[in-house]
Amino acid sequence: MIPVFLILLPLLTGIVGFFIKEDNAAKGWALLSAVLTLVVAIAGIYFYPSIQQSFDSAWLPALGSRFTLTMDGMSKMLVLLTAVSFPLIFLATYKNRYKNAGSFYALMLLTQAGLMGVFVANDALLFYFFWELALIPVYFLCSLWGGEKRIAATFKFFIYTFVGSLMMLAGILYLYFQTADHSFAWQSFYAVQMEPSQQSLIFWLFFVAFAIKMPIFPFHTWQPDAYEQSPTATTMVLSGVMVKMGIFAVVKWLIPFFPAAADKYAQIIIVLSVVGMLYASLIAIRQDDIKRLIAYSSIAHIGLMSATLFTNSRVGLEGVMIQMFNHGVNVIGLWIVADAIEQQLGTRKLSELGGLAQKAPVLAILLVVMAFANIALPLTNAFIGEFLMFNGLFSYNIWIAAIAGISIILAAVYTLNMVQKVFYGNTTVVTENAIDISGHIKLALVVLVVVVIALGVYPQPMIDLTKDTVGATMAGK
Amino acid sequence: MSITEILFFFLSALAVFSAIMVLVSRNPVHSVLWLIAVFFAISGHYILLNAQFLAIVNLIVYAGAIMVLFLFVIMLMNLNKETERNKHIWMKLAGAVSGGCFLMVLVSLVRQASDFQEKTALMGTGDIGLIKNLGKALFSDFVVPFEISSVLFLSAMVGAVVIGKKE
Amino acid sequence: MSKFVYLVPLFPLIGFLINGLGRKAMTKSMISIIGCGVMLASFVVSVLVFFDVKEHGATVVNLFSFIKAYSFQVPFAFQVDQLSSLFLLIITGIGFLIHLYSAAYMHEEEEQHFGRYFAYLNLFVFSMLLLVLGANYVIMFIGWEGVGLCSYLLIGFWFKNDQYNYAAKKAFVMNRIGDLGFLLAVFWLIFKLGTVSYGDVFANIDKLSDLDITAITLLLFVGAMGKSAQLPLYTWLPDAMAGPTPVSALIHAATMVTAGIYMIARSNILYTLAPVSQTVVAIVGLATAIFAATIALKQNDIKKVLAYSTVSQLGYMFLGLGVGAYTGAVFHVMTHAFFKALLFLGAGSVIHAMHHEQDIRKMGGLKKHMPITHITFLLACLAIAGIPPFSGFFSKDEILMAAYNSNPLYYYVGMAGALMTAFYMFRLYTMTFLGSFRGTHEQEHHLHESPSAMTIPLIVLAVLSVLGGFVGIPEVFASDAHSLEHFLAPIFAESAKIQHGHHLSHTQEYMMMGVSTILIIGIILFAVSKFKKTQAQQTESSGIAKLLENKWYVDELYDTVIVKPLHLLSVFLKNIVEKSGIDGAVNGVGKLVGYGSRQLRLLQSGQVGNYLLIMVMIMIVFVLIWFNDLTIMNFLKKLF
Amino acid sequence: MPIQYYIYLSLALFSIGIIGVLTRRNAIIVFMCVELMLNAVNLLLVAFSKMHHGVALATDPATTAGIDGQLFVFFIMVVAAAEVSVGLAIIVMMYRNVHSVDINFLNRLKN
Amino acid sequence: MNAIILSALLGVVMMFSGIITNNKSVLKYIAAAGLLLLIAANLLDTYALFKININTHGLLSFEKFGLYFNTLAFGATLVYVCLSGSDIEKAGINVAEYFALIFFVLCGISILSGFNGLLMLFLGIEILSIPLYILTGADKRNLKSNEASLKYFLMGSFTTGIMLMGIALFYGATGSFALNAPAIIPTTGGINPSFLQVAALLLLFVAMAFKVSAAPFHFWTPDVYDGAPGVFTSFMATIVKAAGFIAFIRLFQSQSVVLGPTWKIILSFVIIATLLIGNITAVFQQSVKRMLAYSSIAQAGFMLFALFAGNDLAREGIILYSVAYSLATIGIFAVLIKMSDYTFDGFNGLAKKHPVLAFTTTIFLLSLAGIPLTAGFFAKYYMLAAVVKEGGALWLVIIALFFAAVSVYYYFKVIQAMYFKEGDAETTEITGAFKTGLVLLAAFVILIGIWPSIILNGFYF
Repeated sequence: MIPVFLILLPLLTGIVGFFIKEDNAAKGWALLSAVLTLVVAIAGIYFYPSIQQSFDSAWLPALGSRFTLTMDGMSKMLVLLTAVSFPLIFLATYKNRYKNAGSFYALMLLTQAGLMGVFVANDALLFYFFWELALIPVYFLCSLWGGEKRIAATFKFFIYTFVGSLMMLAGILYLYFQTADHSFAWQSFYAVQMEPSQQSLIFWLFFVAFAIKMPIFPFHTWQPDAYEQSPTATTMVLSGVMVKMGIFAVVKWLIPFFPAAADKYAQIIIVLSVVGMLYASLIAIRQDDIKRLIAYSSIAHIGLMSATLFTNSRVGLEGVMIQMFNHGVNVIGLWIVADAIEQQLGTRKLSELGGLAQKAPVLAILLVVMAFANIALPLTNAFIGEFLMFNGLFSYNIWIAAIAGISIILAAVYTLNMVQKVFYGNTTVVTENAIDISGHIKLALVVLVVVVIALGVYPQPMIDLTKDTVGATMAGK
Repeated sequence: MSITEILFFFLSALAVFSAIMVLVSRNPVHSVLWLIAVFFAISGHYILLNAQFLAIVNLIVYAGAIMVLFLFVIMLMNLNKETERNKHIWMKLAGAVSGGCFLMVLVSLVRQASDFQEKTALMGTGDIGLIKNLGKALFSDFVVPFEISSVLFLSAMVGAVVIGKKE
Repeated sequence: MSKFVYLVPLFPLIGFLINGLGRKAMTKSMISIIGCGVMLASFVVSVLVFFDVKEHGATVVNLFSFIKAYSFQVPFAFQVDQLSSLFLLIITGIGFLIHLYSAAYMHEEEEQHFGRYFAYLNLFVFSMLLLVLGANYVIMFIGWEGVGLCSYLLIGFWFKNDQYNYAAKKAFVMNRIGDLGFLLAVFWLIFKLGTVSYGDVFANIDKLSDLDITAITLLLFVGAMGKSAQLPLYTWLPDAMAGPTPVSALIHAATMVTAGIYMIARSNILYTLAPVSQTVVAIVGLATAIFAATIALKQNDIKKVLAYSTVSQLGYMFLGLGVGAYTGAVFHVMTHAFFKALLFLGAGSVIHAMHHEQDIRKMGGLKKHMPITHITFLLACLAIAGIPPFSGFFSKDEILMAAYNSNPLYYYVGMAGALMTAFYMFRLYTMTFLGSFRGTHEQEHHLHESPSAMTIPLIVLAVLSVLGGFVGIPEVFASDAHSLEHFLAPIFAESAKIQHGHHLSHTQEYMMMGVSTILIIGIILFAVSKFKKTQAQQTESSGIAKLLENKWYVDELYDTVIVKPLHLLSVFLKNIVEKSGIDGAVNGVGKLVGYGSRQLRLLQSGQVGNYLLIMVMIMIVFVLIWFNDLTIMNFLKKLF
Repeated sequence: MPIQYYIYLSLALFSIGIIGVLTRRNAIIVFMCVELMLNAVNLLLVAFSKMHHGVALATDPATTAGIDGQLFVFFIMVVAAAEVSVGLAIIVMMYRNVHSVDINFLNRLKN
Repeated sequence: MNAIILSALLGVVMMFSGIITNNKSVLKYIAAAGLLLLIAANLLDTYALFKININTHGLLSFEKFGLYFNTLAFGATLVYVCLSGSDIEKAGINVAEYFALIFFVLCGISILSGFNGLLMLFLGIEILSIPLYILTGADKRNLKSNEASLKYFLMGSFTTGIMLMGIALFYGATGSFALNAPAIIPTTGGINPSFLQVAALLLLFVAMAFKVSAAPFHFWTPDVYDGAPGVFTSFMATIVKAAGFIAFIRLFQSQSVVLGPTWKIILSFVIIATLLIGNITAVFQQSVKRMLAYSSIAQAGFMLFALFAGNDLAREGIILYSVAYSLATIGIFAVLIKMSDYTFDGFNGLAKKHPVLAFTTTIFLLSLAGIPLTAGFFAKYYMLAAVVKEGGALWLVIIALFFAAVSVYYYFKVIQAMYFKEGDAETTEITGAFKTGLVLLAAFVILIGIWPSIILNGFYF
């Protein structure tokens, strides 16, 4: 029952949210809903594992599709990430003003419902449904509350990802007719035995969909624009949680179904991902806009994950698992900082900022922690993930690992560049009258920092959580 | 060559010639008259095929009613002068070539189809074309479409009224 | 006692947390008491641990399981043995002294920055202790990166100055290049052995092929090059002098930069089994030693001279490691920590007195104003120059002798470097303390000896610099007097088994010592006399001197060869490839659709005739397609 | 008479109708050409009807096979009549508004 | 049979009610009541409760599929009448006659869903078409309406000619107008069907493709839909078109033996052309109405998949598609008719002024674009699934999906205009009932999007 609650709670509260006219009430309502979801998630996963973790009910009997929700380790972790992110996002952006706040928060909650659904769906059609459900509200969120060029950027994002999901739909359809019992159930898909030659096309259909979502080079160009133009709260969802959909899908829906094709094309994908890592890192070095910088940095990090996914390495896959969570936490932290700066100073241009460390020491310290988590400094959470992933990559090919490793250096370059330009040096015209962050942002960031450090020092709970998924995935190989 | 064949070829030649004249005539009134000639020729064919009822109906309905209606409209609009401007020559050529190709392609198809080798249309004999037989069939086997065609007329009538009524 | 070893890093961590979080609430004296207190506590525990180890030998203390993913696991464990306990002593001991010194030196800072400073410093010590204590390469790497972080934070401590920030960033990035090598080596180990714990790795070393060992050692050495500022990754260290002087003393002279030596000493067995790597280490070390020494000859910034000197001395240590004199290298780490820390602190004292003037051309004659600083500085100079019986003499001698054993050429080049060291150190000493004052009157008016919180560490370190060498008296003077060697013997036992030492005869050794000492004394006298009469006016140097003054233009070279092309590439990717290439392709599809739309619209001409014409044509085409096997074309040909 | 002759004739008339539709601009003439096409079809249907009747007659003298073809012609005429009434009404309506029956003139709606 | 007779009678009733009253709302209620009656009669027929039994001599056959389609078509018409009925007077004053014509069209639809021979097909199509020519030209003083009407008429009658030639050739080859008649003349090659029969089917195909506006026989569609009064475009583009598809499928499913493999090549050519022209050309339209015309071509491309696949899934799918597409389009047109400006700019800022209208329109547009949770998704899904099930044509599915993505572009332009652009979207008066109707319709669209079985189960129960 837990997964049903996790979907229904944000869905219903979201629908109610549309009718809340008063801005503060809407905010409170959304925060309440998000916190409740978090409580349900934590309680369901950690404290009452005896409550049913799956749900199954008839839906479309004629089609062989059932409303089946299950939670394996990876699902639990991502559910947890989703549940953790939303309260923090709402908290961090609590003071932001939105016209029609009710609709804004309602759409955010709908997005959450979609994300939850994606992570727990165990039926391909249902999965596709939630996949889209998560996308549509984001489209409206970005287009209605975004930056200047929001309409074009969001539209590009939407069409791009929509093309991807349609590809996936074609793949799902094809697989569906290959199943013995004409069913969309994960198990039925899994049982399909396909010729390697058959696998190839379908593999790519799926992969392109997921690659666009992640996004990996060269399918990434929607991403910086979308991140830049979206309202930051949405950007946090997009980069913190939504990109995980792609990785999640590769682990759950791609590799188990097409083991042969995954092996066959591993090299291409890994090379693409690694090229993407370096490419994005290099571009990030010259970005002047904080949001774009974080966007490219995110591409680089995702590149490492997607490369590792195909290395066929147990340790590497484990790294990907925990990195999914960690990247979410870290990138949300960075966005919160970016938003705090933008909200207060009205600019995101590095060239206009400087000297904030004098004016906002707390923000500076928290950002520095986040920045170092971003470059995977040991004892921050990202280190564990990247360390394990590089291990996987290394066992695949030494040279690829070495080349990918260059991104570690580049990450330091662009991240420190950002820290320096924003916080160090002398104040500028813009930052002269800056003040330190207020309580709610501080609270959100402190929570994140605690998570960052805690998981960096003691990552074992996360590793244990996702062990079963990794085992199952690798067992199929 | 039997008389039937002679008549056939004569009527065919007349029909084709008249049909061509319909579309080369500059004056719409002439076109109408040439079209009536075509109908007469076709009615001749019907008679040759021993379909007297259709031959008569053809003359009455087409030549007698429809074409008169056309003439009437043309007169009403005062179009009997050669007011029609020419289409662009290329369009004309393209139209003619397309039509020609259509003919040639279908003719070649018929030529190659072995289905109709040795098949003939019964001339002169066979009494299905007689009004008695047709009437019997029309009011027994074909009574449903017959009744339904009344709906067609009804709608055409309503339509004509709607269109023609002054507002 | 060893099981309480976790207290050693714990104290500084607590200090870091208290100072870091409560820095606004506390007064400066509270901050300094906490900062120094935790160090003292840590030092006391270290001493206890040291004696425990001395008595009971090495142990591994397991704290908790850090990463456990299937068969691969990394325990959070501490290696308590001779090597680490020695380093503990150096780190906590010198660390404590420098904390003490800092309390006075940084007193001008505001409370919160003062607290920040001590927090960073404590965090640094914590990281350094992790590095040293870690029982596997991953924990070492944690400390390894941690010290890099603190170095970054401390170099950029005065963050208002962009110059300093660049220096901090440069230090971090260059360290990262090395770290990548380190990481790859660790991955290699995991890939081959599935473990990173020292014990397991060294026990299973026979499972590694020669190629593996060579590659791993070389990669590890890349890490060491970054951290210990070896060619070609040394340029960050002189720039790191942007940080407060006590920081330079602690991090960029005494402790952090010796991490590379610690790491190689820790992995000595691997290196011993990889002669190629050893040669590389030796040559890089030697080259660095001599290269940095040449640069130091013409530097005018008091801290820069010391920085290059540090680079050079680190080079010696690597030379020692390269030729298999692991004990010698560690010995030199220790003595170097004493006298280099002393030199930096002395320089700090001078800078403090000179109101942050660092140009030695504007100093001179400080002898009479700052007697304690002067004396201790002189002692340190003598130690670094290698005058017997000061500590530097013993350690450097041990390395050079081993180098001679390995390859006499190493010795000669190393000796040349030593002579240069003596020259530039005494150039520095003379220009600072002797002669007449060349600064402004105002500066002269304010010259004063530093407060006791600063001089006491100087004195302590001076004593250590003078006497520290006696823990490693070479065999030539007294057999079995090298107590350090005995102490460290278990660490290097495996290597020692493999190494076949052929020793020089005693006479030869005496002769070499004598010659070198005489040469060094000669150089010192020459330097003192040459620079004693230095005048304030500056002359434009030329030729090789200019080259040296500009540090061989290495920074400029890097800038042209690496930094600028990288930025150009970045701009190229951002503006050309991303915008016009990939995004262009994506937008191109959209544009194509738009173009198609505008063209296809024209098909809808509004003319019924055209519509019907197209319909008829398509109809004909359909017939032709459908009956293409009926050879309509053939028929048509016949028709005409 | 061989059935092909009828087919050729009918197709010829039909194609002439098509050509007329494609080449003339006067809406009324175009419409007349459509009528010509319909008549060509009628002729063909009658011919086929007699052909099928002939085939069936060989075995069954009382057969009415082929009668449906002729009845179809009848219905085509019915429809044609209805179409003409509506079509001419539309043409007249058009003429009232623009004083022309030139179909090339109909190009307000395009693209 | 019930439906055919009753719809014709209702046409007459509407005609005469025009004499009694000229009050449009009364007429609207009469029409709605008539439609309810019609639905009831048809349902009685479906469940064999009450049947007018007339011996059609095999010319018509009423099986579940056709009758069920009738119900849906009448239901959609009811929705249409409820939403847009009061706007019919915008087209012209002869409201009663327009309703009468609509009922005649429904009569034609009932014939098309049950024809069993080419004669009834022909008659059905004519009964369907002739009222439409009139309705298109209903706005007599509007030159666009005139032009559309004449164009439609000329092209329609030309196509009738083509179709009749096809029927004649078919008759020649088979000796019958019945669909299931085998070629009586034995073929030379043994298995090869008669050439003339194939040629006949080709001509019939062209004619039917014209009726459902499949490219490249679609040219009338944009002009006619654009020129016709909005209310009638709505009717034509939805219910009538769906009926065309039903007839199309009825006609060609029975001929699958005759049609060789080349058939699929030609059909896929038509499908791709339809998708291409419909979608691509819609991109740059300025008028929403014209965009919807092109979009209806694009949707026809998807519906043609049913013909391509020709299996059970396709039969279910075409029903679902018809419903999903019709409801969404009727909804959009109902809103569009209320707008005073049919261009995209006319929709600017609608969300502020009439949030309900904007929201429901968004749902309809999402449905047309085939986004999950709306009816349109399952409609497209069934079409594609039917093709995939047949196997071997995955490439066609991928092409179709590409165009589905293109379609998002122009559908979302409307959403962008409504929500993201500033403007003063002027509308005529919006009543509460109208809003309620729209909301109910939108809810139904979403309901189908979640449980398509509520439509599909009609087949089985």
